[in-house]
Amino acid sequence: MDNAALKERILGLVPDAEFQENKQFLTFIIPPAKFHDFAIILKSEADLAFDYLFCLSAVDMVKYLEVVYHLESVSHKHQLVLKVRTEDRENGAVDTVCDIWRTAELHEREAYDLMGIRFNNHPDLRRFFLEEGWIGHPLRKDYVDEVNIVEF
Amino acid sequence: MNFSLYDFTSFNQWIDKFLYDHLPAFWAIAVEMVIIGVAILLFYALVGLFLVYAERKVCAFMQNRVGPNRVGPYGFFQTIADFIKLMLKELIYIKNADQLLFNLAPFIVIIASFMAIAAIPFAKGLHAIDFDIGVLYVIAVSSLGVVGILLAGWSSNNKYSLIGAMRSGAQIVSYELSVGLSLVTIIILAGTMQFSEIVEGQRDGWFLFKGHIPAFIAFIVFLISSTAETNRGPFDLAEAESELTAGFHTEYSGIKFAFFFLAEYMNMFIVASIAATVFLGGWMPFHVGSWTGFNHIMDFIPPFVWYIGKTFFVIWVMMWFKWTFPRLRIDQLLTLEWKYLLPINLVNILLMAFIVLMGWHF
Amino acid sequence: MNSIFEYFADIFHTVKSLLTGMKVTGRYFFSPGEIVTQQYPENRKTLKMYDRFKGEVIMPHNDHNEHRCTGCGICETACPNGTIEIIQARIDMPDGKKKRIIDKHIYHLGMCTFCGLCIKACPSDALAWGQEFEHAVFDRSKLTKTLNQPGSSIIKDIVE
Amino acid sequence: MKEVINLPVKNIEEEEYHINMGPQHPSTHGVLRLVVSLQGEIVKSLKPHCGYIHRGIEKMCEKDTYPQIIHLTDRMDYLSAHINNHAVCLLVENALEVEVPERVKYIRTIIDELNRIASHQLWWCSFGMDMGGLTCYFYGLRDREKILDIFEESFGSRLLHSYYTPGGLMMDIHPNFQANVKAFIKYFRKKIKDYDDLLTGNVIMQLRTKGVGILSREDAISYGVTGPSGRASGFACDVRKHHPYGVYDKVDFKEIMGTKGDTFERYMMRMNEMHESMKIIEQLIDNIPAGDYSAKMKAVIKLPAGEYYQRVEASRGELGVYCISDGNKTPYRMKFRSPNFSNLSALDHISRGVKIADLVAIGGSLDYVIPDIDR
Repeated sequence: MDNAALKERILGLVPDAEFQENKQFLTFIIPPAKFHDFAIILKSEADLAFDYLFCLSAVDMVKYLEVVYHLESVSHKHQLVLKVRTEDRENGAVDTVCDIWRTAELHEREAYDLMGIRFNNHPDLRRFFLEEGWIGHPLRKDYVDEVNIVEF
Repeated sequence: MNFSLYDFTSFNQWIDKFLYDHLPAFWAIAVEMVIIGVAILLFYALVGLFLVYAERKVCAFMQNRVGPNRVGPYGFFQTIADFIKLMLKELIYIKNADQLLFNLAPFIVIIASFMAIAAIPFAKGLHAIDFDIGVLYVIAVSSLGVVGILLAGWSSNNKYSLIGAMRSGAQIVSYELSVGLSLVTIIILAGTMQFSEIVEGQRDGWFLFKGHIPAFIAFIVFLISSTAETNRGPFDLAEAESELTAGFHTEYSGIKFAFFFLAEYMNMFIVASIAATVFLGGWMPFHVGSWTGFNHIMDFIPPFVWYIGKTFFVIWVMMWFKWTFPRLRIDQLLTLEWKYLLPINLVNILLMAFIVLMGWHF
Repeated sequence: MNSIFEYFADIFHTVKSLLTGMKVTGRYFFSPGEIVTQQYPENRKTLKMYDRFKGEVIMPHNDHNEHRCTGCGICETACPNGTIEIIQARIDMPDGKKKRIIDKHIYHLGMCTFCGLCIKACPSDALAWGQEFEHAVFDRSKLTKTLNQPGSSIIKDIVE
Repeated sequence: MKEVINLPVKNIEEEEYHINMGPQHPSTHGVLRLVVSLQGEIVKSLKPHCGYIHRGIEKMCEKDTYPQIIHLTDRMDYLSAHINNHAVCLLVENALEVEVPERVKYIRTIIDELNRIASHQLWWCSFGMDMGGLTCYFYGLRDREKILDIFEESFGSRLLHSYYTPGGLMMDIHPNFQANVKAFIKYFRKKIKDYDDLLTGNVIMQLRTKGVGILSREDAISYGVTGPSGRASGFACDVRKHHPYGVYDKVDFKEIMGTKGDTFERYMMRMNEMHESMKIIEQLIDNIPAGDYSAKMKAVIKLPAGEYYQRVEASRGELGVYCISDGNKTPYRMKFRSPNFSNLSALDHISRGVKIADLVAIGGSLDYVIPDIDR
């Protein structure tokens, strides 16, 4: 499916998805409430078949936090980028997708650890790199750590 | 006194007579025991040190390396330096370990290997004790070492050690069978279990050649199973450094670790010397049928050299195994024993008995 | 019958594959010419590094104790991890103007990642790679080096 | 009256216990900690604990300019340092729409493939060591040394090169480069036979790896297992083939694919990839066009505001660089999708029910490099 057809298809599935201009990938911002059901459809529908989640990134956009999902269909070779935004910085949560794409399990733990995004229904949401009891989430823009960050 | 490199019997008798002439019988025996003990201890230490050096050099050459070359000429004193280092090292005290068993284990391992060496004939008249059940004794004693390994693994209070020890237990119990049965094959041919007579029986040809194919198969089986019995690669599952860090001796340090280390090499030496004695004619020179000239030249080489040469050849082959093959998994190890080596061995014994019965051997 | 045949075929293949492996190690055992180990401290005299070898950053000086560094500080900003510190000095020019020249070009070898950005960035080619590789010292402060030699001055024809 | 306490009766054969493999363990190839639940010697489950070598490269990238980021990517998967550099360089070049000279593309492709061979050589020797055959380690390192010598002569360093810059290369290749590479390929074609004799054909190795640690195609895709490990399961994930960069669209090479997805297939993938890499290098080495070794770039590189994603095929799988720029000279957010991170997530799944010795073999066949997981 080419990008134009894919765009129609996705807007048909989630009408309130917000299209975002991007040269490289077809990008949509999905409302968090509908995200999990939409993700299941993306993987299961035969003409979409987005079965390969090749990147999951967490981004601190200062006002809110954002999770970016890079998806590819191995059979159809089309790609898609989804973004899910939390309400605000502190108590935003996103539904987990690790029941759909297993690779998300560690990626979500990383995102939780370094960016502080909580994932609902994640089987084992603990810190991944940092020790338990670490205060703060280092990849956030407002993170200050006088002890460990070397300033040049 | 009439001393010769080719026959130590008269030398031994001379010492014996000398002691009995000058001392009461009890003290004479006591002094004899001390002399033998010291001699074996020295030999043990020297061979152990040399084998560690040899292994490092052999594996280095197989791996395109130079090996130890810093201490002494060609690094010859490297192992002595290592040994001094191990002696001086701190013995780490393990919390929650069973201290008695933990400290006892290395001694059991080393004593087991020490005892086995007593029955091995190094040259004519040069052995500590000449049993009529020598082969049985060596088999029995050499499997005592596993008790030490099990104790070490159990008492270390470490799961890696325990897994290693349990593997080692399963391994040695099963491979003991193959070692025993392959020796039985030769005992049928030799008709005796006394080492001196086994060697004497090979005056006109080694059992490896005398016994046709069954003897050859028995030799191969013995090589494989004795490598397994000494916990050496590719059967070093008890140590399995990439899986269990160091297996049963993970928690040992200093001289206690050195004991395990030394015992491993001595066990290798013992099984190699059994292989040399039973299959390759012990200290007997290599003779070919009626080539009198050739046989005379061979006779000229002292028996002790023959013995050492054969033993080290077998050791070299075992090192060659270790530095070539990847390690087996525990279930494959047991499969190899119970599905391949044991049936082959049993059939082999029948075959050998048949050959001996029909008088087809040389 | 077939399974018995397979049993022996198994043994045969096993032995064959093991012997193939032993052939490799055995061949190397008997060919000491293949040994690749370098006898390092012994071969120090003959050991020659490749001419592009990145040992450390140096500032070449000519025979008159002159270097090419103007002290502009581009290398300092190019460096990703603060390895280079430039300390400038002001001198009075004959025509009465003040001019900034380099006082000390401090190089923290312990922090250097040998990425080469400073050398690439330098507009006057004042920096170069040195061939020295035996950097081990007992005191970390010895890893902080001053690249311009004491009393050195800038080569006259360098213009900023 | 004494109260009788009924302790739950546990069947000792079903009792699980945990061992810590790592952070210091010979077969985790670095400071990875695996908490393994065992029942006897059977692995019931395992949990990876990472972060022992986490340096916060993504955070550091937010402070560094784009040329400076290159030297950080070296230190992720240090065994395929060039390929990591390539990812960032391509990201910057594609974002700025800079046309790099053909010469640069050729050189980069050759060096990437050399780097891939070197990485697979080190994988081979450490895999041999995991299996218990120590000799493999020295043969692998011996041959890898030849590649490192080529690298050292051309770029001055052996492991962490920082040779690529956005727009081109740090410096031109050494005049001896082509001759050395050709000599190396001739040498290595001879020596790789030793590898096959020593390990591939060895019956012990085959017994231990065939049918062990099977990863199905669906699971490989779902877990995002890429690179040789993913292709062993039949997941066509070679970025060089599907999203070509460099001059991969001009060379003829096969995407090595497996079907079974067991440890032995993963092993064979890498062995065959070494042959393919040599084929690629042979096609390119004599045809390097003349020209500049770098495109003209501005002194200060600023990416236009926006989002960029670049995928390359590192030696362990797909490396993705996700960059959000706000128009400054430093990125707003830099995310590395490292291949080992995703490959590690499948380890628990495929090693359930195998023996502890197989776990080591599976870990070796997944070929993880810990700094790449931790970043």
